[in-house]
Amino acid sequence: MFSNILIYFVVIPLLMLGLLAVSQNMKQIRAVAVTGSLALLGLSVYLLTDYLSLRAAGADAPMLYTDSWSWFAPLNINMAVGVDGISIAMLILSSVILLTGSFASWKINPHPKEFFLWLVLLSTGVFGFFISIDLFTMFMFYEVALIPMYLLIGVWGSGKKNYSAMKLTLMLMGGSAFLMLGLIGIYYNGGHTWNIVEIAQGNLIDPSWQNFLFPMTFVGFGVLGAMFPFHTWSPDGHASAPTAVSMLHAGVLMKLGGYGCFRVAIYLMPQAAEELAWIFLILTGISVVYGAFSACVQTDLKYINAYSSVSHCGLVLFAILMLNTTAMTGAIMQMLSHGLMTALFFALIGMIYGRTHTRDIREMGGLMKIMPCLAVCYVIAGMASLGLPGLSGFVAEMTIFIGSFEHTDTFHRVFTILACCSIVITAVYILRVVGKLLFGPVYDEHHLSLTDATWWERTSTFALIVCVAAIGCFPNFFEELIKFTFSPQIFAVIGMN
Amino acid sequence: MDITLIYYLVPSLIMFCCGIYGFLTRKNMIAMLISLELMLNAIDINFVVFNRFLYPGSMEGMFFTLFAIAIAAAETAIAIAIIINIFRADKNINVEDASQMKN
Amino acid sequence: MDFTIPLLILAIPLGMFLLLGLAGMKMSHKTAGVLGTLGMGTVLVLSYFTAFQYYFSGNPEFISEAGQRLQSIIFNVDWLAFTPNLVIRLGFLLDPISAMMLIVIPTISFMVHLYSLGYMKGEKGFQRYYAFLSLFSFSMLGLVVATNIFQMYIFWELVGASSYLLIGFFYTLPSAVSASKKAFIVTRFADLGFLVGILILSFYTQTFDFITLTSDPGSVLASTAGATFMGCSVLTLAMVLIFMGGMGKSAMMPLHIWLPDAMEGPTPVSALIHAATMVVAGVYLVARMFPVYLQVPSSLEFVLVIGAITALYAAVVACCQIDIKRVLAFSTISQIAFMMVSLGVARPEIHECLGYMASMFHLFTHAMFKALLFLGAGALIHAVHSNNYTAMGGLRKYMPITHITFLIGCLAIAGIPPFAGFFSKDEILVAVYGYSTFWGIWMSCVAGLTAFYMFRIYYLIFWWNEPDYHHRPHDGEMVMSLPLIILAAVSTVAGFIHFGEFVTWQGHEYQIHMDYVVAGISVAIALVGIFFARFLYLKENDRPRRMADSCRWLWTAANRRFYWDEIYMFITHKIIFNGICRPIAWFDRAVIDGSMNGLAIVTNKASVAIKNLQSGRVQQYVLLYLIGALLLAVITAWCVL
Amino acid sequence: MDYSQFFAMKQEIGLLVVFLLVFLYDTFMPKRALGATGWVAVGLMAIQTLFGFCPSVSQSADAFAGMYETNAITACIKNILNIGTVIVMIQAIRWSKQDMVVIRRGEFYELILLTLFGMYLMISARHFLLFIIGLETASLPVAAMVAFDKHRYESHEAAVKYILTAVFSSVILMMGLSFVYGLTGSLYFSKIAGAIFAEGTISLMLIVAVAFVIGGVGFKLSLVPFHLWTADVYQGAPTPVTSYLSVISKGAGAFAFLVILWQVFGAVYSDAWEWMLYALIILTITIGNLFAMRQKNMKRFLAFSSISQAGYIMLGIIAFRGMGVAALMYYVLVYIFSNLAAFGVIGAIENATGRVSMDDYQGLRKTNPKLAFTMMLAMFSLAGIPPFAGFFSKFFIFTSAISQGSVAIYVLVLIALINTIISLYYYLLVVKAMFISEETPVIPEFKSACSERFAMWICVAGIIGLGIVSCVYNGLLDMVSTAC
Repeated sequence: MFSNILIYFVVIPLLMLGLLAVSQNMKQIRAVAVTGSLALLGLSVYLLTDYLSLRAAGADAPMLYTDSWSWFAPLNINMAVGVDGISIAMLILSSVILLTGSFASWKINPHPKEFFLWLVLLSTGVFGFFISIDLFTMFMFYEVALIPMYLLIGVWGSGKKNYSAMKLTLMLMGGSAFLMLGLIGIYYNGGHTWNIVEIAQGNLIDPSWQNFLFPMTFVGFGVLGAMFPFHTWSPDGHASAPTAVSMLHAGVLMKLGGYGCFRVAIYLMPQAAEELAWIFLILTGISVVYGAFSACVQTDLKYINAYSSVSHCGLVLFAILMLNTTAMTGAIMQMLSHGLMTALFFALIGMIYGRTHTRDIREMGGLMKIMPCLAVCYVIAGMASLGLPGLSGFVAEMTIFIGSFEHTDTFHRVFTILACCSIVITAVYILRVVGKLLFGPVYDEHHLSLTDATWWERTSTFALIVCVAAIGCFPNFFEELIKFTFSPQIFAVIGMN
Repeated sequence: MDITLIYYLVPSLIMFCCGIYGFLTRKNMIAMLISLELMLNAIDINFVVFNRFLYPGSMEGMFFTLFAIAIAAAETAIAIAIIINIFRADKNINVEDASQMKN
Repeated sequence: MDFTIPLLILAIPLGMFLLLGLAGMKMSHKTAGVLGTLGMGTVLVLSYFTAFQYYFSGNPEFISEAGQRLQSIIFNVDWLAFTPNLVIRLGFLLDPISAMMLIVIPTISFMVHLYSLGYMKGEKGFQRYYAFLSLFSFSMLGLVVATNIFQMYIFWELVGASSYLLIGFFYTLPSAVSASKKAFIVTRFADLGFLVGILILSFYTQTFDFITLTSDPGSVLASTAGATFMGCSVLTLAMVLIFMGGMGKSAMMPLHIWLPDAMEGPTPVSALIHAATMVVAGVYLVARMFPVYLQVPSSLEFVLVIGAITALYAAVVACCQIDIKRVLAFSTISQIAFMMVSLGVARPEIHECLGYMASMFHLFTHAMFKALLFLGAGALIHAVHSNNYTAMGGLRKYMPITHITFLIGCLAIAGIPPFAGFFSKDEILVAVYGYSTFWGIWMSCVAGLTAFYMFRIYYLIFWWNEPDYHHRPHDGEMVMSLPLIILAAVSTVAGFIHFGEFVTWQGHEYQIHMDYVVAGISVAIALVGIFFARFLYLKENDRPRRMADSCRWLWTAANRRFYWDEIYMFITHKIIFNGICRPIAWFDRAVIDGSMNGLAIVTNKASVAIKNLQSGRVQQYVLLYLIGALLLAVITAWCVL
Repeated sequence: MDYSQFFAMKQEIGLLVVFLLVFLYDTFMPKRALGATGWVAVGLMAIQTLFGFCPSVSQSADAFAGMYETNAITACIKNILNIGTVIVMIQAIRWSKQDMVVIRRGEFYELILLTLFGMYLMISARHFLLFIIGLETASLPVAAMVAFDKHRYESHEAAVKYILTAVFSSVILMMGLSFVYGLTGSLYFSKIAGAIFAEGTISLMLIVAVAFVIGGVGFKLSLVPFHLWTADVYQGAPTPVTSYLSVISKGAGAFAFLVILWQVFGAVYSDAWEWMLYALIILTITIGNLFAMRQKNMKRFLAFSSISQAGYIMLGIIAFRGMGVAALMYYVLVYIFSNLAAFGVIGAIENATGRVSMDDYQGLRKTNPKLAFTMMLAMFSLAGIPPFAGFFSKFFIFTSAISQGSVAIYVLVLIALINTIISLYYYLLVVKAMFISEETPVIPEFKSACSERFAMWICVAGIIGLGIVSCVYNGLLDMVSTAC
């Protein structure tokens, strides 16, 4: 079992859990958290290079490193693992954000040990989700990732944290209720197997059932992907969550939604996707514009970012529903890009909040003068968010737009143009924040005594910025990575063009 | 005039309904117990009559009745004991008063 | 041609940006400034070399045996492949116009770098300033050498961002912050059009490449024939939308509102970005896509009309501004509109697309003399610490160099021979008259107005009445004066370049013929404008006031820029912000979130409502039990039997 | 009569031996040795549990002309109940040492063993006479157990409510049986089923009989609307009794219910009771949840939670066939561990401080982190959060239910799933009180008794291990499918 590299993505977090449980002081806790997440990052980078070399050597299975260990044999449930380029991208994203999140919670207070325990449990779920190709284990890890959220927000959060934590948990669980029904339905109508690859390759699900199961799974994952109108957990949840949790949640957890929508809803049920996409296109199209418009009038930094996440994640789902290679590639890029930059945003907001003790942009101003490093990072994050070339947002959005416009249907195109409008609205709210928060005269005299970023904060933000810029500058690398998932053979098998 | 099944079943049903009525309306717990006995007896009659008239070949109904009578006795014994208990504690066996735990 | 030098042209500014941006804080002001300037100087040399190679080497890569100048791709690397056909490549395209821009941009940029050493001395964030200048130079160079429309779009966005950063350089000033925001958002809105245009065009042509698009537009665009999107011909739609991007960058009506505000940035920045280089990107875009535009004459008509209206509008407004930088800004708008008009009237049948050549010629000369004027204005502002001409007057005595060079600039823009502006403007007017007399007369009037408003501020600054100066104004230091002198020299002689030899549509040499009638008319009109200005503003008098009073409404309207800002304010704040964003935010909280909370509340209410089922009375329990059992039986019986 | 057929009832005999030994120990041992009564009972019961796993026990056999039947499945469910009973008995040790209880300590264990015996009979009965005897043996001693805390008025009130409704429900059940007897002329499950099948058509009397039988057995399972006694009794009874009632008698009831519905009335499944069960499941889950939301008393809270859990158990009954039975048994097993963990914590706190209100649990994490952690695990498991066993049991019970494949079952499962959100809400309320609330803790730091900790460790091990260690469920499913 341990000869498979993928299993270590679960083993390392579990080890971390164990070590955290016995660690005595802050130093040890930090050491465990940083070492563990570095190990995960190293592992995922190694996996990436190895994967690329395998592909270059001609490996052409849809998933590599596949392995399957029987678990609940009578129900055909296996602990089946396997990755393709998308999963690897997500794994890298997760480990980067876990690492930077650990740095961002360098001084977490109170109960640092428990905080990291829950955080690592959450990431266990995340990593497990991305390496699974068995619907059951996937769902299990999915739920493992959801629940620590409640305590992380409830205990370490701020504001009306009780309400937010409860709302977030219940809404996400509501989504997973639909999801569970959908998955069980897939099992029974998809040849009594939970294995994604088998179902997809055989296209085993009866089309009439697809029409029922597709909405179930799509909505189920869509709730986590902040699809309109199931997005309202996002603003409150993010606003109340502590920094690292916002980072992980917006950066990684929301990606579980998009990834799941692709991997389960569309990958397994292409016919229904083709038939029903329009419903969800309307919803996600609304998400994109609606989130952006809502963000324009918010005054709480986290709310702005949460609504911006609604808009950006809406774009992910939107692109996935276009059902063509380019748009889906864009969706994956957008997932990565949004994950990184929103984590960057939340890290910065957390750092600013830690200093000024307010997140209301009306009560701050001129921070560029006081904390130039943080402010510059914030501007960079903003630029990434509004799609400046050279940063990740641009390549992702452009790929999505070009891909979506490939769809010849007027309806799809009109919605594509509508989605394009979001780039203007995004610019509006990003510049509004940047202008109010960072530029202009210093609003509060007390802020003048605040300090700039500390070394761990710099580590956290710079690492993210480097990633954002790397994706933005060398996007072609993705093509290599994602190529095989969307290769014509696979699309032919699952019935897409 | 033949005494048929129905001549037994109707009184049994009346007994049963009386029992239910009594059980639902009497405030005294002992009276409620008596109502329960009425119902149990109605069931016993049912069994015996069904056995006697419909399935005279075997004795299942009769046996069941015997056991039911025994069970009824046990039930009554325990119920009385508990009622005595509550009387000791509260000096009152009005069923309406035993309603402190609710909602 | 070897790709090293072209690559260096792009790499040096980028490297300088990264160097100054990351390590700038550790450097002294002087080091940073000198480094930046040296970097730009190197780029200047390299790009002159490249342009020289292109125009004069006779290399078959660049010029065919028939003497046609060719489009030549020096390098082109895949950057992002959307589909096998649609690939963003980053490359270096040399052709007549990009080679010309390779002269213009580094020249102006270098002048500005040099000038800023003096102008920005001692400003906080000096290193940052040079970093941004380098970023801008990189982006602008990348834009002009783009080999495909998407590369252009990428650098298009980058110049927008660097413009944003530079306008907002004095970030503690709220006006600068809001101006930078406005500039970015307005151009972003225009870019939306550009992007959608690209989407449409690329979908039908399946290419981004300029060469593919322009070398044989007829066949590439064949697939668009008859295709409609939402009722419009796709090609017209695409070209108009792409032009919309140009309208935003080049500040054409109605997307011009950001440019006057952009004057909040440091003056050298205005000279570089908002006068000479970035704002002409729109013109450059249309020129780049010109063969495609030619396929859709209606879109060229659109360019013409927008340009003509903008030209007149900006000229009128420029007559009534107090802030000298605003006057220059509106003058820029008006001059760019000239270029647009010129492109709009360019047709192969009219003097072999004279308009195209004229437009590029004007772009070239305008860059020189407008940069000169802005830098001159910078020197003035530096000297009197105010942007308003009311704080100036009689400065010719104190600032002789500035005075002379500014005068040369004014003469150039007014179109007085032998200064550069005369030649280029004359070509434009010839082209316009060739297309339609109506627009010819229209543009001639605008030319007259140009002369008038330029000399209006000239007289108001250097003559008029002398206010009380706290400090005696004086010319700037050498690094500031040197660029003025160089640019003045260029503005004086640039007109004599045989531009038709170098830049024409399709690269064929074109011999410029002076049309003396048109030239005579335009010079006459310009002289009228100048003398009218002299009449009004030479000495302090109340004629200007009386004139303004005589048609007060017009003067106020022009002074307030015909209320465009108010209209935009109304649309953005009242309609979009209060009418869309707020309701949506409210809807989200109240309705969407409310319904989610509502579910919770309903559940709670239901929980409370049924609590009496559990009354605590055992007889009720039993009753419910019985009812339950009977109901089960009855309902089932009713259904089954 | 062939007395050797008693040897078919190996587990029953074993249990009787345990009962007698405990009884003899309690009666004849010197007073100073009586302190160990609890542990003796636990030890003996543990041996009985182990005995249940002997291969010979799970052999199929029947006795008394088919009135009694044992096979691998019944042996297994009895083993599950044994495990639960052992844990309950361990948890009761501390409680039984209280002054007011200590003199009757032996009785408590004896009564528990007796009721367990009754449940054995319920499970193995294939004739209604034996079933009724088992049912009454299982429920009458419980009344005495509920009344065990003589010093608490609630205990008396709970006992009265329990005995009155219990007797009433058995009256209803027997009335239904008399109808069945009248219709079919037999009380053997198989003969009744045969007669109903032979009849072909369905009569009003049969429907009434089915409804009454469902009511009578549903009472044990506390299905809505036959559940109303549950909360009051759970609240009033001593905590070990409550935990016993909530898991053991519910588990036994569920299995007996399954046997009766399918073996007796299987022929009229879709005609008569499919929709009844649908309605009952929806009602049970929903009403249980709605009531649980508001509860402040932890025992009462868990009472309503157990009502809604019963609804989920019923899904396994609908599924029936191999998977359903296995899922039901697995669910009961997991439920035993989860619920007993919760009751273990409640009992420990009640014994130490006498507090049972959720408000008193505020800030428990600060004073008693381990108890709080155990409670949280229990809540997560009950709510069905992975990787705890509750997740797996819920998943499997839904999976088995859906195996039926009709649209109605999808809707039913969806309703059940949506209800899990409400249940998650109130389970999280407990977690919130313990972990998130920033009020000053009410409950001081204390050390729980060794027995309590032991029981909790077992439960925590079960909660964590039962799901991830797949052999439990796999074994159950294998066993069921070979037995069927």
